[in-house]
Amino acid sequence: MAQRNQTLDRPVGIDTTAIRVREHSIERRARFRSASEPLGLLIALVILLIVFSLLNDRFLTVGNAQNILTQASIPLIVAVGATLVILLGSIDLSVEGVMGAAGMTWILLTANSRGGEGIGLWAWVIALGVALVLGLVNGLIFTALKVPSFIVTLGMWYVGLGFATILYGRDLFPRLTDPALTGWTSKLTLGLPNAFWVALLVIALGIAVVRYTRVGRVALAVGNSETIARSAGLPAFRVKVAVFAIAAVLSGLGGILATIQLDIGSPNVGSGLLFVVIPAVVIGGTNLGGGKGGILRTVLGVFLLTVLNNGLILSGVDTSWQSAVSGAILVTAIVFAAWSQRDRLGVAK
Amino acid sequence: MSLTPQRSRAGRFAALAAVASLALVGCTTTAGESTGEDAGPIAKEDIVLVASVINTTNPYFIANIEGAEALAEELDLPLEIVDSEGSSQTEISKIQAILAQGKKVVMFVNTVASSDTPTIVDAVKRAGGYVSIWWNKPDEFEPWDQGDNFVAFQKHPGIESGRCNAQAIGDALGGKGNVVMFPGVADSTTSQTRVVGFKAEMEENYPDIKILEEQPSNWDPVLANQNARDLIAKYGDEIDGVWSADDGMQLGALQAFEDAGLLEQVKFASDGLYPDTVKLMQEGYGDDAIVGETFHRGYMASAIGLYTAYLAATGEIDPSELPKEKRTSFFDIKCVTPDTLDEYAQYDEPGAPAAFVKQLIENGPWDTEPATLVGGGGPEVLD
Amino acid sequence: MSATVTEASPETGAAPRARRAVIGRHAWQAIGPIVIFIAMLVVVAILTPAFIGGGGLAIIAASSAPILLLALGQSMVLNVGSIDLSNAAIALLGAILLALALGPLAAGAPIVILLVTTLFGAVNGLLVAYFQVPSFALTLGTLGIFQAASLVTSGRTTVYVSNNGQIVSTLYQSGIANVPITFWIAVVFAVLLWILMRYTRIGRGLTAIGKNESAAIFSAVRTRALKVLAFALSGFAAGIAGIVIIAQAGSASPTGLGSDLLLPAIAAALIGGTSISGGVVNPLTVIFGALTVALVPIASSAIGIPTQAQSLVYGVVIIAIVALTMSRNKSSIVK
Amino acid sequence: MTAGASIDTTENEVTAMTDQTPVLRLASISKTFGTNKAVDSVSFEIRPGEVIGLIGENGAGKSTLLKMLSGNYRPDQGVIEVNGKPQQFRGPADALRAGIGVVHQEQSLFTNLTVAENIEVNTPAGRGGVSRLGLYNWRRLNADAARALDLIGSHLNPNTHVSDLSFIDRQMVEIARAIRVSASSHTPPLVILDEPTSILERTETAILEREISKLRDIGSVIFVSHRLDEVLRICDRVLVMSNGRLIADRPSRETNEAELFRLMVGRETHAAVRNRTSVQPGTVPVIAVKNLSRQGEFSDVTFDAFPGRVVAVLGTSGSGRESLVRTIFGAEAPSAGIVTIAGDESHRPSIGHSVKKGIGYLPAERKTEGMFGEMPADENLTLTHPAGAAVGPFELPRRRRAIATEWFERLDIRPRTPERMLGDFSGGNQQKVVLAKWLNSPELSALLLDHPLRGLDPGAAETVNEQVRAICDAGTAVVLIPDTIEEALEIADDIVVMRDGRISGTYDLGHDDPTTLDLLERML
Repeated sequence: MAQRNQTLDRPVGIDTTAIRVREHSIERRARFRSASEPLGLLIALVILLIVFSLLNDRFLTVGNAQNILTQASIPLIVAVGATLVILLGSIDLSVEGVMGAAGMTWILLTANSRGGEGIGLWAWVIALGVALVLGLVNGLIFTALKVPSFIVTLGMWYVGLGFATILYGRDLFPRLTDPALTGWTSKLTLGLPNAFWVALLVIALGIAVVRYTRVGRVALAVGNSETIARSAGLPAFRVKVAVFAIAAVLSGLGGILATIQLDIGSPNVGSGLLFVVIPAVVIGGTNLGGGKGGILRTVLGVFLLTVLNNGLILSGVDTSWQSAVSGAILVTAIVFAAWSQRDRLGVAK
Repeated sequence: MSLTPQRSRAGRFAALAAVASLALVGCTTTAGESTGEDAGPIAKEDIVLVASVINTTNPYFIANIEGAEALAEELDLPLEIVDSEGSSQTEISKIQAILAQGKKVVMFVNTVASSDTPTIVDAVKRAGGYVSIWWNKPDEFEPWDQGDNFVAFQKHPGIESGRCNAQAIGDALGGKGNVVMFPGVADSTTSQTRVVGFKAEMEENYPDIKILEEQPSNWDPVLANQNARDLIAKYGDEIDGVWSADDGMQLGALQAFEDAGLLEQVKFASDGLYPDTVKLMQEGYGDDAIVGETFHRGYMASAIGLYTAYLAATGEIDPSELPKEKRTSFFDIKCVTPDTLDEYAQYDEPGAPAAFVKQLIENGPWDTEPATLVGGGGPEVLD
Repeated sequence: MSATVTEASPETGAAPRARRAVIGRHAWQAIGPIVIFIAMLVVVAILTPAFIGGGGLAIIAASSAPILLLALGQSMVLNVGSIDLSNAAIALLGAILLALALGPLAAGAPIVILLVTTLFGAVNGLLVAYFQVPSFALTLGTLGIFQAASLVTSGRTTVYVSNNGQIVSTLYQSGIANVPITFWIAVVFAVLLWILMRYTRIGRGLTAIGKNESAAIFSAVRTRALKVLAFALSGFAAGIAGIVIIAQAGSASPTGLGSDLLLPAIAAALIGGTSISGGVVNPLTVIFGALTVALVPIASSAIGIPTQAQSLVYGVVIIAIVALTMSRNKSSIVK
Repeated sequence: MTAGASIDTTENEVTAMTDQTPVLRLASISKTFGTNKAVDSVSFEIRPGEVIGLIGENGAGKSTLLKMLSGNYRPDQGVIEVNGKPQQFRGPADALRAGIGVVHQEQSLFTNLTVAENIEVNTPAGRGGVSRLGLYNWRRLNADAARALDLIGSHLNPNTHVSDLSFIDRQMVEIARAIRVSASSHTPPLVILDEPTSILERTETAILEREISKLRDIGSVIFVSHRLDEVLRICDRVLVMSNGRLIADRPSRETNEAELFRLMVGRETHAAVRNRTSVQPGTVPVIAVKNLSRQGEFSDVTFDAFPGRVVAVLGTSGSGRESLVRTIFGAEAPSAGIVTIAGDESHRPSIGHSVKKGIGYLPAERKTEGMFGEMPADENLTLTHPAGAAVGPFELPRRRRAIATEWFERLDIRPRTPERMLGDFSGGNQQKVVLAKWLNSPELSALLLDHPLRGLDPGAAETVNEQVRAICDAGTAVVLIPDTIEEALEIADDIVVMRDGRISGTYDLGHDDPTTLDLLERML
């Protein structure tokens, strides 16, 4: 026995070194992988930029760049929230409904053509509050009643739209009357559209939330394994509710900005955005299963889709084909991403 | 599915319950087959008015509802509104649900898609009701082939609308310049005829005006706004004129041009003269950016449609004896320019729908200003 | 984990009670959707007796047919742990192709369309199974492609069936018990799937994948082939849905009848007791999921809820029903 | 069993400290579920610096007891005293604060987070309470984590993502986490190691043993394991639980494996010595592996598995032996070489083909790869080889139940309720069902067993071993990846030793008689 212990002690060190060396190479490979994924996206984006600028010399102009930034802003803001939700391993389908509800609340409380002076900043607070409530309800039903987020947020989509429709009532389109607000989103500050500044702020905050706050880190932990998170005593419940609330507030903010951008209030102010935001998050490489991914990748995904859409119009591609091209790019992106990890035992959901 | 004893018991029960309730479906439905066509005139007190609209957030459809309400009030009849929520299936199901209640309906339907018409007509026919369809139907599906229950198909001519807009833009640009177009949902005949009219007019009378591009924008102000932004980036100040298939999309496009600071250099024209547009034109928005509109009102459409069906239902008219243009009818639209704008203000005043309805009952469905019968009898074609 | 479970739910004494609870849970899973549907029907019947008396159920059944078909296809895919976001787009494309093909191909057209849509589904499945890409993202991509194909093949306009329309239109116009054949076709399809899931090795393999794909691989279940099969079934169901659309409308267009079935069909599958994480499906209860989804808007209209509030009611009801019918236990993880 | 010198010293220290307050004192702790007393009036003490072994069969009440100590369950009766103070834990956080940390059987780390975050998961720093704004202070977080790692002698970079760590390093992170809270409050920690060795390789176990002896310097340890030899080697005292009661408390040097086995299982071990013979010349192998390689895992491996013989493949975690077996089964793709199964040569074996040829594979990761917890046991059992339970494509539920019932009898699977969800069975019984899944094959030619005893208590392990022998005697070839060398020597007929992906030695136990030391030398 003692003899065996002695013999064990010596070679053990050697062997673990060997293991460690092997692990280190794995680590390096892992690092390379995590670095190469966004790199691939970046390359794809650059290729698109080059192709489109060859097809139309107006593509690579300051004006169009500002246009792209304006158009990317609202999807970016909403996608930050969507990324947080997807990092949890859940999904938020309610964005368009929440946008409609918040946008409609906001414009009716702001000076608009239906009359009324508006209540200024309070309109923002109340509109974002409406979004917050919708998000909290999302989160609470999801966590407390354990209804899959897919169905909760699907229902909440209709609820948000319905709320906006009721607010809209039967009157004329409410139209902004404050000249300071009209066109505010695309006005330039330091060369960039205002909406994009807001988006930048949201992105920075989003990154900070993921990197430096309890909510962000616990969200990642929950996305990795909720079982472990619970047994480790992490506040999974609260964090999930918080993430849905954050996502809804960001959707609400997107809804308000979209309303400003359109200048009129409509329950459908977010129409079509869900099918930009979710593909963008996925193309960015955030794992739908949760725990893996990040906001910067999503930013790349949003830009890829926005540039694509803009570039296709600018190069005169028949609009019928546009959804096919973005669809094909989505498929290519994920096949490309999955290619290196293909394995006989690979399990894809 | 797995096969534990518990679950197989539960499964068996499920299967049983399934069969039972499906049988229930069968039983109850056989009872509802009694009604049929050729039920003859309906006593007025049995009539329920039904107005079906595509959604309840577009000003045009809201006006549809207002017209139906005004008529219901005037005739002192109950009214039910169907909100299709933009979906053909919802539209058809909800209409069928109303018919299933055994009510004698007089119906106005602003169809979601042309192809909904046969199904709706068929259902109304079976229930012994009377229906007028507005805006969309398949070209070859004509009322006179379908019996009296499909009283009429009615619309404002799209070609005329397109021509009117084209003239406005053409004249405002002095016959020279570049135009971009925002059609609605591409497979809508309403949008298609307007596009045809616009292009024909440009080709015939404004040969120096070039159509740069069409971007179908699905009747969606948000999409029109985005598409407009991209086209501005693409063509910049080359764009001199913008045409939209309806005012909703035009509102979206206007904002994009305003944001780009191009509003003052571009002329706009569209269909519908929404009250929002009236305001903008009155304000002289964007240095009178909106140069042409066509005027028609949703409440007129629904009132005309419902009233026509009502007359057939009560036996006051016999659809089979009507001339074809009173079965497939085109109602006048007015070309509006900023100068003639004031003439139409009266139609947006409070109580205007009620006033129109009074006129309508007095003059009949085909002779009420400003929407008088101007043609029809077959599909709309370029003259 | 194993040890904890044994200790927490030990054999002696507590076992019968535990099993009763299990029966309760599973029974509810099986009949919950039916109970909910009937309960809603009763409410509607009390509020508007004329609606039920006048054949309202037949209308619900008829309008649920395409939703049911897509929900059945979806439930097959959900059962293997995947999702098919493209099935409604396939159905619409199938309808457009059928409208184009009925003239030249006559009775052969529906068969060709079914083959084509099954192939579309199979391609989805092949990509998911062999490239190991997440189905949510993949089918989101193919959704765009199928949508574009619809726009292009239809020329962005309504395609009317020119000739031979009666071949399929009879399916809608004739009925059994006053309910169009289209609905009964969907029901028969559901029963066939139920037999497949319950009494065949293929069905058990499919469910095994949904419960634990890795274990299925190690148990020599042909996971890839079966995944392709699940998606192909979804494509096949979408093809029938396309035929049903043509039967009802006699035409198809990229924005017409059937263009907005994706989410209602998923809701129907989930209300019908299908687990969104896989491994649990009962095609028979999906029938009631679809009937419920079709009932809600019709019923809310019939009982006189103001039009502008109907969307809100629809959302609330969908959430409430799933919350009521879902099987869950205390420790389960819900995503 | 001679106690090593080092253990002697420690024990002297312990004796010297006896008058100190015990770190942990349990007085008549009970916990009842329904009518079942999972833990029945258990009392014991742990003194500072003591390493206690806790053993018992699955279901004996260990897990419930540990859950009460970690704050997951509340005892129905009795008192838990930590450092002399009675405690009522409302949750895991309370237990941690009192200085009790648990390292769970299955690793419970967030692989997408960093080492530091995992260690600090329950500390103020990890909760974002370090700076005023509630934001993470990564520098502080990393420094604190590094200190905790330092205490147990690990030098991992706290900023590494756990997904990039090896298994043993992850175990270190878990231990660091377990002692982290008490380390900051300067109370000596009590670390509960719940079967930490069940997935560790021999050499890694040695590392862990060293770490445990380090822990002894700063606190106390409760060590839960099924490997009785280890328990005896590592622990000062061994507590034995059975049916919820504490039935024995023995100093390690006053007991032995046989006694502990008897106490736990309630019967003598009947591990008979295997009668071994050499391979008869001319016997055709069931599986012949020739020059098989897989990039990055193993290379140029050649060996045969003969009918009626058990081949044990030994090696450390870098040896590639798991990958080798999975490659033979067809779960992983080889880069070169040939696998011949029953005379059928293949460059690319596939699971479907192997199974058709009568191969079965018992994966090490039972829960994720071997079974369907949410599927009834009988369906699990007949999934791969329905035998009589299927006619063509159709299933016959009654026949399936009958077949399952038969296997339940033959393998003594308890409880005899094949319709129950497999996840509700105990680990040993689950393993038997998974085994039966392959035994139900009408023509089973070979079984590949990847750590078949992992996580099983000695009683369950013995039944599984008996079955393996029976299968083998019936003429099936068995390829075994054992947990320990002892396991190999006990059951194998042939031994293949692997080192760094290559074969470093082969033994036919019919004529060779390698010692543990010989085999270890070949492995390292």
